[in-house]
Amino acid sequence: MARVRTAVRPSEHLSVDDLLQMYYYMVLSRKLDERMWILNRQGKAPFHISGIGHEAIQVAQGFAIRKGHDWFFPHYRDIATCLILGVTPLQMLLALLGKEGDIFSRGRQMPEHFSYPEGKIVSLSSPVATQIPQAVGVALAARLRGTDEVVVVGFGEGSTSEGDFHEGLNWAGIYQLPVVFVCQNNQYAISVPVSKQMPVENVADRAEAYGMRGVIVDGNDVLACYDVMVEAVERARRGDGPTLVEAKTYRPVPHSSADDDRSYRSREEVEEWKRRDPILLFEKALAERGVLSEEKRQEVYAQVAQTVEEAVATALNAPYPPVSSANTGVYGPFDRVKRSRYSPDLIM
Amino acid sequence: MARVRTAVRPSEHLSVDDLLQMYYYMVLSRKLDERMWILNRQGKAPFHISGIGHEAIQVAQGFAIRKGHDWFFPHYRDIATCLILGVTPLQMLLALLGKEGDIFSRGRQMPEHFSYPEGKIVSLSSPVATQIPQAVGVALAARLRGTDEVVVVGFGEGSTSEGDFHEGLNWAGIYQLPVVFVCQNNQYAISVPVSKQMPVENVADRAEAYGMRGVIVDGNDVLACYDVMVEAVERARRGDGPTLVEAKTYRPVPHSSADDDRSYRSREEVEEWKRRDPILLFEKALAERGVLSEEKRQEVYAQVAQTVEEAVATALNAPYPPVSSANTGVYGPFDRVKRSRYSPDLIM
Amino acid sequence: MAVKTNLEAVRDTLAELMERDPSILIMGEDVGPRGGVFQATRGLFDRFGPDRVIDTPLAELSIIGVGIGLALHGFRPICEIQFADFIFPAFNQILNEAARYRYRSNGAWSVPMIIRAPYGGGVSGGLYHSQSVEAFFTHIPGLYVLAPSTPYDIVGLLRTAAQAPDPVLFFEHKRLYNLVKGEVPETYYEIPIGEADIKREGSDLTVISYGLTLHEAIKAADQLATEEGIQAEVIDLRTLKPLDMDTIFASVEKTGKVLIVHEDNLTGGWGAEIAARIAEQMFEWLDAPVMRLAGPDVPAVPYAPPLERWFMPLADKIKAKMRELAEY
Amino acid sequence: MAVKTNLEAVRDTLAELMERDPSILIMGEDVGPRGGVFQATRGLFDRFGPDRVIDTPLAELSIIGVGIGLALHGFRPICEIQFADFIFPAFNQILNEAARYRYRSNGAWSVPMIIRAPYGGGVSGGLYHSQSVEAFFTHIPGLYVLAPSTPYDIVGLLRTAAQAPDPVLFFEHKRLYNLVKGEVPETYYEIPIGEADIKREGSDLTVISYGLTLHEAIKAADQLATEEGIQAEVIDLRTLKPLDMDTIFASVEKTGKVLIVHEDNLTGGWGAEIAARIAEQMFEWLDAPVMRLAGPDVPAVPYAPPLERWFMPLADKIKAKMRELAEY
Ligand SMILES: Cc1ncc(C[n+]2csc(CCOP(=O)(O)OP(=O)(O)O)c2C)c(N)n1
Ligand SMILES: Cc1ncc(C[n+]2csc(CCOP(=O)(O)OP(=O)(O)O)c2C)c(N)n1
Ligand SMILES: [Mg+2]
Ligand SMILES: [Mg+2]
Repeated sequence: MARVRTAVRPSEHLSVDDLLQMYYYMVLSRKLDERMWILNRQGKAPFHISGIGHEAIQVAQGFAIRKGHDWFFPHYRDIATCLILGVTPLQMLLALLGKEGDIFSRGRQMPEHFSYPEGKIVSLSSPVATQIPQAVGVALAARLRGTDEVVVVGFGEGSTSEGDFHEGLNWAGIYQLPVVFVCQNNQYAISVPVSKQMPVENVADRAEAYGMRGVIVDGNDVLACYDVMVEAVERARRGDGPTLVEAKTYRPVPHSSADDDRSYRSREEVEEWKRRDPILLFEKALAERGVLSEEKRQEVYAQVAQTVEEAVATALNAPYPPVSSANTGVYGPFDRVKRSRYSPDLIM
Repeated sequence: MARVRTAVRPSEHLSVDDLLQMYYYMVLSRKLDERMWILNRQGKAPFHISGIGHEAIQVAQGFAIRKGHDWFFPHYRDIATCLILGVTPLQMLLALLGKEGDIFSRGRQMPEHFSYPEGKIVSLSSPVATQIPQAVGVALAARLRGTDEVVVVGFGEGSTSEGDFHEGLNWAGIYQLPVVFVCQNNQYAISVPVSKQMPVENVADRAEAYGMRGVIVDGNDVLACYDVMVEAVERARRGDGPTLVEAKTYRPVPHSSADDDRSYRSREEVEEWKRRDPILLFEKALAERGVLSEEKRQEVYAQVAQTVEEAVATALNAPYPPVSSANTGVYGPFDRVKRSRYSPDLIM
Repeated sequence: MAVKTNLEAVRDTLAELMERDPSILIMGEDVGPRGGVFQATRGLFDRFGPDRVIDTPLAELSIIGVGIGLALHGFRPICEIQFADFIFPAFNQILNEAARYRYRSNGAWSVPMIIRAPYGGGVSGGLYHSQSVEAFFTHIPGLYVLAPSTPYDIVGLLRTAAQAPDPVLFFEHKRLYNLVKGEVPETYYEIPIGEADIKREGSDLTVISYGLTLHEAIKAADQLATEEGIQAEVIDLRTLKPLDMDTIFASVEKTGKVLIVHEDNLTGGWGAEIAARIAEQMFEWLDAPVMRLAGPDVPAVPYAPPLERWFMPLADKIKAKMRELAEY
Repeated sequence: MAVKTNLEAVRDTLAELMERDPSILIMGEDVGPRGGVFQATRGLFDRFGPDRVIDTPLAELSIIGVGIGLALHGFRPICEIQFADFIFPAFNQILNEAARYRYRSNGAWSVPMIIRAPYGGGVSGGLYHSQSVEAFFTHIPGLYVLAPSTPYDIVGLLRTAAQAPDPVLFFEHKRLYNLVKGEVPETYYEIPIGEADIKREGSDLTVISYGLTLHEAIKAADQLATEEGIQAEVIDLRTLKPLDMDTIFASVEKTGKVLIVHEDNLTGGWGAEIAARIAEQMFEWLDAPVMRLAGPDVPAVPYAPPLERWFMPLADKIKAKMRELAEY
């Protein structure tokens, strides 16, 4: 499916350790995610939106950027990437439950609205595509400051219909900024299929209209994704301009815990894609390379299971944020504001 | 400059009468426009925004559509097209001055905010590009009703940076609607040159991203424009989908009466383009075809001068709308609204 | 009489309107086979087909922009914005375009259309799936803004909205979709735009509300009557723009005391306009200051359950404020 | 002391800020070589170069969106929206993004930036070059909203705005750009956000305003004092959000009568919030109803000169309303 093959294949230079790390994060993300679904179904988590099936491109982008140096504006499905960049499973779960230790928002936002300044993961909101021009602004800032930071910004294919997508890519093209646009094209925006979303076959076909490279990659093949992402990131770093990467993938689960996908797609279609599950594919590739024994595989799963279960137990027992916390921090401290005795509209 | 040549050349079938009509409207629009500038400079008209230099594409589109049948969402420079579709010079001038007979808005909007239901010219606002998705909506309506109406929508190249452009063209592409997008690329959005507006050389290069044809035409060559417009309109009518037409042209005058263009472009550049004035070019072409004698030329100018001066005299003497008129028509009559005695917020 | 939920009232009325008026279209994200994320359009796609129930791209600006074009051509689109929080990409098309077409063209053009948007908190939606956005629209001349909160009112007002010659914002509180049940007569009826409804009679004080807080206000009023014998009159605005000042003023004449309650944050909320009008025009009738109870001035409702409860102006808070007013 | 116009005050202060703080950038349509359509940035491009004075594409959503990104990286962008009427394509980025970054991330991220927008009528701008849009922003928690109307206040507040840790809307009335002249001290000063200014002392009634109508209110007050001996106190809000209720309430305690004047249309305008607060908290001090005078509820200012005059709440209308209030 990858129509553009990268000339260089950085994935060939990945060490066994790197490969196993990538594998570990794919499994960790998947198992954590599945556990979050269960917590939701048990009535313990009001909401969940899932990265299942999207782990290949997510892990690839996480390994392609310089952790803590490059910037990341996530798509809400990017659980795997965020784990790689430093968010812990426990932090994910505390956010899921809206508990005190939710580092993303302290219980203000719905789950999967990531924010992690240490990993330069910028706070995500719900209105889709708004992050795209913002990411371009960070890339412009990097250019103006002369740093070699790269910005990666994620979104779904549905989000490309918004004006924000157009305006953001237009700027990035004009100034040839160091930004990589990563579209996880999972064929649906909730129920709306790609054919009703856009008149072109591929999101990447639009890159040319913005004077930039477009690359299509098999979004379920982590090594192919890694090659494409490394190339795009390093081009951006070298000053060779932005890239629009389209990772073709699929969402084998409902859109979110509030969705029921049976009304808009067949079970056959879902099963068909499950056969190309990114973890399955990667296990096969690793086995072929002789990197993953069955024993090692089981070890990873066991380690992940333990990590996740410990985190779940802690998260369930964690307190909620104090009610008083919600009434703070609309504005930052600023001593040049006159505080009026009667004014209710300024919550610092 | 026209990179796409039309296979068919409907302009070759234009009668002498048609050609002279086209010529007449070009001269009428130009002379009326020049007179409007003078009224502004005399302090009699608060504002004017001009179509000077853009008359070739404007006349072409006016002649390419079926008057009163096809729909027209104008660009604010489209004085010539509106004249062809039935707006009189007097009506233009009454709008310029905000007088009672302003059919566009009865003195509410600034000049050149056209509206003329008889000619299916839809009311234009000032925020650029908003008309684009609206035009697509009319085209969708035509499709749903099974009519063979075509919608032509105009805008400048600067306006293509707005999200509205992207969203509108995306819809038109998905449903392959009968709409022709006409971009008058006059190289500047006020002072901002194309190079700072977009990373591609041509607006039409973006058509492909919307699954539609893109055509570039010499916007100062009325017959070339006519060929391109007829082809695009008739394709749309046949159900063969939308076209993005880019007419390369130039604005030899300031952006509007409120602009001073000396800060952002050289006099040489302006003079260079004036040598390719669409009226000059058309006069040459007509003379070559033996259609326009010097005598006929003078006759047209004399007729236009008289028409314009008569209209100016009438417009200057026309009354303003009564003050009471401004306080009506925010809402249409609707008998199922309870009118409260004290409610000031519902002006019918 | 059929008993329906608010959601059923919306859905059944949409079907009825489409049946009766071929110019009505439904368009929005996931309104087609999915039936809308709240199921407000369930079954309509199968019944009326893809030409009349249109799954749009994920692009609110053009949902409204294309809707305007359809209206210009004589259709009456009912555009669904999936969550009111996501209406803002379309704000320019609503404010500068839909609301101004008639006035700017001196009546030559108009855009009759309905924009439906589920709004409000209490659903663990966090900052971006809980917003109350009505005050951004009630300020705009040229729009009708409706916010009915019972099945009866939804049916009656949606029928009327579908005949209005101008754009109508139709806000549906999503927490009430399945929470509220009520009787809907089989016989056809309409409710005029701009007519408030006294949902509970009383003579000690007047409470003005709409949406979820309307139901909470009724609950609070009932409790207060039982517990302390204070009789509050509860006015359901139903229509936010235009305001039914006649009904409001008549109640103020009777009670002399007013409390306005809404979920949207206090400062600059729609309650301000209501309070300002009462304060100006009923000055001599007031026995106490016009009070407001509203969401706190933070950016919408937080997600964590205790924080969400903190935000929402529910019955307990309303009752406390009513008591304060009664005792003034 | 230099005498400057409002426009010069803006321009000179922008230059001063850029000189002092390398993190400040200017971005907007035509702000570069053209110097802005009102010349508010004239000379800055030559002085500071294209990296700090950025001519943007014609795309407001991204002017703000890209500005947010710059702010996240530590720049302090000053984004110009060419006319306030054209701010709405960016409304989602302002409301859902800029205003909410801090709260939604529990303070981990913030976007200090200034959004400058010329607003208001009286310039033959018609419906789309005359709008007063402040009420859409004063309702939004997380924003500061400033609207200074004299050179002195513009300089002092722009300096403060350039240090604020959160987004600031900075509205400049375009009719006043060259109309108002005033003294600006050579020595450095700042004006705190949220501090109103009593522009004229008086004891008979209080007029609260900002923008063009502030100057008209002063004119009306002077005339009324001369003609009828009525002494009005005129408060210039300068900052719209947060409101300086201390100054307002102190004046109401003194006069017992309040008139609020703004150019934006009445219903749902910012005057409603001010009136509601006074009515609620100063109930016992009021000797007359809180009155409002504002633009009529039509979609902005018409173009034709007589219609434009009809719209604008200028001195004659203000004087009449002040007299009505004084006589109450
Ligand atoms: C502006 C806006 N409109 C609507 C929504 C509701 N919504 C949430 S996710 C979604 C679909 C997104 O599809 P896509 O971009 O393809 O991402 P995916 O969920 O498929 O990964 C929609 C419509 C939203 N969040 N924001
Ligand atoms: C949304 C919006 N932003 C800004 C403006 C101010 N403005 C009016 S015309 C114009 C330039 C338009 O350029 P272009 O689209 O190329 O058309 P041209 O005037 O060159 O024909 C600008 C910035 C506007 N009218 N609308
Ligand atoms: Mg998708
Ligand atoms: Mg142009």
